[in-house]
Amino acid sequence: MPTGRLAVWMVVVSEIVVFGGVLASYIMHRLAHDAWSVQAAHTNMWIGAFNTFVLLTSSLFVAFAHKAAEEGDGVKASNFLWMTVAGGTTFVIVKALEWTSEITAGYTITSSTFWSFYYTAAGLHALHVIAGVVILMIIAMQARKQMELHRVELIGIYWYFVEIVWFFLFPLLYIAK
Amino acid sequence: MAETLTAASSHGEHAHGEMSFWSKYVFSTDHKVVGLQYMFTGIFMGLIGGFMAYAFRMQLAFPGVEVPGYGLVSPVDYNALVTNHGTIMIFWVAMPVLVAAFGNYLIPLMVGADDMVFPRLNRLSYQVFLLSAIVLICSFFVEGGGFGGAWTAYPPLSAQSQYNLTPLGSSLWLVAVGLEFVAFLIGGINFITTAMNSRAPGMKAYDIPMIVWMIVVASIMFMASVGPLLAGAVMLFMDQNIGTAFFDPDRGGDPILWQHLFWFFGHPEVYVVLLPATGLVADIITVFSRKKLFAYRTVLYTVFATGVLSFTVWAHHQFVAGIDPRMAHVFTVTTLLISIPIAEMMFVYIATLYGGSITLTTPMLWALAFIAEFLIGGVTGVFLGASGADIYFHDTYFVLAHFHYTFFPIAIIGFYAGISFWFPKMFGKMMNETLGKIHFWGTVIPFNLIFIPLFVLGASGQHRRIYDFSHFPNLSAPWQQDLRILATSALLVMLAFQSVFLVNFVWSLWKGRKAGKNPWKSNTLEWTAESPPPHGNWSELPTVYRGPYEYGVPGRDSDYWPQNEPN
Amino acid sequence: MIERYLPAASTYAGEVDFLINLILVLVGSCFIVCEVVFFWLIFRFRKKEGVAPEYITGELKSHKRWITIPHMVVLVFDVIIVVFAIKVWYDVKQDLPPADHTVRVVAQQWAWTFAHPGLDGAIDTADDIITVDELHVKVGSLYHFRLESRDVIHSFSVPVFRLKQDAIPGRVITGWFEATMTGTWDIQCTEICGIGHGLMPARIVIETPEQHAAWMAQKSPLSIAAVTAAPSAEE
Amino acid sequence: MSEEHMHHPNYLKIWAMLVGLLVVSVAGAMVGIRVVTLITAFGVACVQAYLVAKNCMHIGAARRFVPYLVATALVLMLLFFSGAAPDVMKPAGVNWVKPAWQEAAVEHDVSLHEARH
Repeated sequence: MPTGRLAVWMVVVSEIVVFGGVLASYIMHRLAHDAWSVQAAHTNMWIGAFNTFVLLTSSLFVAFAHKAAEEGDGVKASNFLWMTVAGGTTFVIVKALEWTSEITAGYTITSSTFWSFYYTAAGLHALHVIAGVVILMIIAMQARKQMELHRVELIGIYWYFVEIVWFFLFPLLYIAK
Repeated sequence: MAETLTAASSHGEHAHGEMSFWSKYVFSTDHKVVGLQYMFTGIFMGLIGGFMAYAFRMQLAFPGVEVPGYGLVSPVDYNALVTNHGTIMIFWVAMPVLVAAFGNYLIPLMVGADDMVFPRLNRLSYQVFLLSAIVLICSFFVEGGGFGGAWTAYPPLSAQSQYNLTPLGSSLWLVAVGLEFVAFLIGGINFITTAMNSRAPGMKAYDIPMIVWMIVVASIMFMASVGPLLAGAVMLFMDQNIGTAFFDPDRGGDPILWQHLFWFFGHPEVYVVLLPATGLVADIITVFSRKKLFAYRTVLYTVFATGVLSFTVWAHHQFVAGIDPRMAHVFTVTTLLISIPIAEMMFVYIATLYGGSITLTTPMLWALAFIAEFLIGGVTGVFLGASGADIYFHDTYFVLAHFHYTFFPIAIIGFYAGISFWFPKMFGKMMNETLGKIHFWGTVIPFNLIFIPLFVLGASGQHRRIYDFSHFPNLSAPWQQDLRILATSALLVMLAFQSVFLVNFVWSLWKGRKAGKNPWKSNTLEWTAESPPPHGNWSELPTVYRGPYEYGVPGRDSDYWPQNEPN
Repeated sequence: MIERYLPAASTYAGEVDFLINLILVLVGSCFIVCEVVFFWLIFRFRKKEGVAPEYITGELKSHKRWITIPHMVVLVFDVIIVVFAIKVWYDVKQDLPPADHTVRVVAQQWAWTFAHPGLDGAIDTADDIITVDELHVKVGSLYHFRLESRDVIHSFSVPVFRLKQDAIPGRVITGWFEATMTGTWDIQCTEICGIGHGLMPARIVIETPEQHAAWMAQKSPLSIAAVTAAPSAEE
Repeated sequence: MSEEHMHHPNYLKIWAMLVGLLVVSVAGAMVGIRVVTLITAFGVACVQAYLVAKNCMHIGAARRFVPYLVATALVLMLLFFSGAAPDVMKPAGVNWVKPAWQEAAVEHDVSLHEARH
């Protein structure tokens, strides 16, 4: 098994437990406090659903990029990666707009423990998205020059992981009310 | 693909030929240099931690006295000293020296690789670690002083500055610990992938030296346990600085949550540092008793069993800390269960000695001392794991003496065993045996004289983290004070004897006998490289034909059989 | 082992001490056997000229026996210890016998506040006797304590009772004790609670019922009121 | 690249399935029955995660050690939850209560009650 792929899986495992710690803590508190449903009602499911869709689509492009890279077509892979970058950027921008509207409505990170968890969990995830976007851009630039094509697959694994975390954050933060 | 890539990248490094001092020793990607960087940083931090122990032990033995070299130990200082002594000794001494220094230095050499699979990540890991050490040291000197809420950092004390009165110190402490975890995550990923993917041709799973197995298992455990605490550290940091209330009961949080997050990591962490130490002890006792390791597979299974079980025992640190009483039953059972694989590991080591031809060289003395002393740490742990007895012993000096009887053998004895064994490989010179033995007895005897009195004091009810016991009538009997003075005096003797080691180290570097490739007649691959190994380790990478512990094989002229020797 | 240093002054202290002694005997014997075998092996198999080391893989059943039998012994000892530990824990921490009296114990940085029931026998009434750093209890009466913390985590430890319980802010934890001998002993805070952690000693005063009644008569708000009212009635 | 070329499923089809599942979870939330919402939302999340891990991350193509390790990490989180929840999740237990949490729960019930009338 290629070393890089093994290493990325190790990264994924260590990230699973980081998010696992936050989410387990959140779920415990959420189940303990029925009253949080009042707070949770203020999150906007439609924005969350839109962001899920954006992430889904961006990782479709990562899959295409991986396929192109395996065929040795760096330019095509690079093009797909840039589309993923666009998806990730859209996700972050939408998130920023969403937070802006929530903060202006008075729901800040210190409003209640629900909002603390909301901003912490989503913020930690958003940081991972931002980091992913930066790495995607570097790899896209390298791939265009036909360099380090195996890295396309590696960033793909990481990007899917970020997507899977969002699959769980979406119901936890936006649907369960 | 991976192999060609690593080879390509490290050959790229070779191509420079003569490198400048900076790129050779400071910004090197060579696993050996990174390992030594970790080791020297660890030793330096160990000196700081030792100095802290000196300052607060002096205060305990002679309350209110001006400690030479430190000054008056105020209650604020005392708390900061014990907190940072604990933090430093575990995270900045035991971890870097045992896991990172020996892991970096030995894994590629022992599995027959020219370097780690990710040399630049390896360098990054050390740089992050160094940064964390600098942040921690800075935290002592900020306004309000260093963090003084114990290394476990229980909120609300650690979370709210109106309680701990060290607003900046506690945040910096937390940042330092977080950075240190990141450094070891990066390093651990490197260890695991190297040991899995870069092994020499022919080296199968059961041909891997024990210390490599142990460091890999330790890295996996670290990776799987540190996440919740990293998440908890983020939450605690926000509680400190943004005003969230994750651990504030008045605003919907729960302080017990932190204890769970902390100990879910904290207990496996004990085994993360224990395993590398037991691994190197296995390697040393087999060499100096010229014996095959007794039941290699059994040892491996005990390691796996320990690894798995260690995740299920964490709440025994919290028996009286406000958890539901029913949970204590579960954790008592799991805690006593974990004694079985660890006891079995010790039995295996003792059985390995049977039928051997034992020479008591300095590394062997250290390795045997590890077994003898760690047994004390192990059996006293049973008192604390049994919930009913822990009601009395929790947070007394009995606990303190217990975990020093585990951590001292692990971190200090383990380190000295490793360094005296691999010094010839690392620096190409032999260490002085006489000085080594003086240092050994001068460390091990005072060590017992420090902590056996503390067991007695703990049994008499003396509780922890108190800067002056004269406020407690039941704890200020003359015999108790005498024991405190005895412990402190023994500490002073022990600290003084460490200078013998430093002298030996420097003297041997300068004037030691040339070591040659394989001074101990050992089987493992690192002894087939030059001493010290050049960048790239071997001109031609070795091939492996057998396991690492084939000593005294009947029908052979020599009593050892190197792993790379064709049949 | 513990009674040599500190008397046992509660009904369950004997149980805890018995458990500690039991563990001491069981693991102590394992420990001594291990160390004796260990040092004997080092001595017996020291290097001698012309004696080659034996080649033992340890994979044979007849060799593994030397590991598996001690391992079974450890397992049996563990089971015994678990059974007794759970029994003691259940009695001390989980099972609350009905109380004769209840006291409230409040920890804060850096003092203990104790609320004793006054003459009316109940707490949280106007008749409570509030003391700082001094807890008065009657020998032979079963007390419940309600443990609270105002700020950070503290720990309520009474070594002569073999009792210890952390005080967690945001929680009220109930426990029990029954003193069996009179005397004055330390109460310690055993969880680090800030810079004054070392200055948080309190005392427990265990009295005979008569002494306790006298103390109560002297301190109870009701009886003080009665005493101050009395002279006017006599006049 | 890797020695054997990876088997590439039809990514567009998987993408369509994922989008379909997203619609299901949103629709489940619109129904307004709490149990249905929770089952669809978390059920969908699990199915989506499985689809992505299997088809896109190619977890099956990784060394067998990897899926075991991932499963272990998930089990550990479950273990952490079950170890910590009896203390953190409950407003009261054997011989202990959290008064502030109980009060908050009572207040919430009262306000719900008032809202209904």
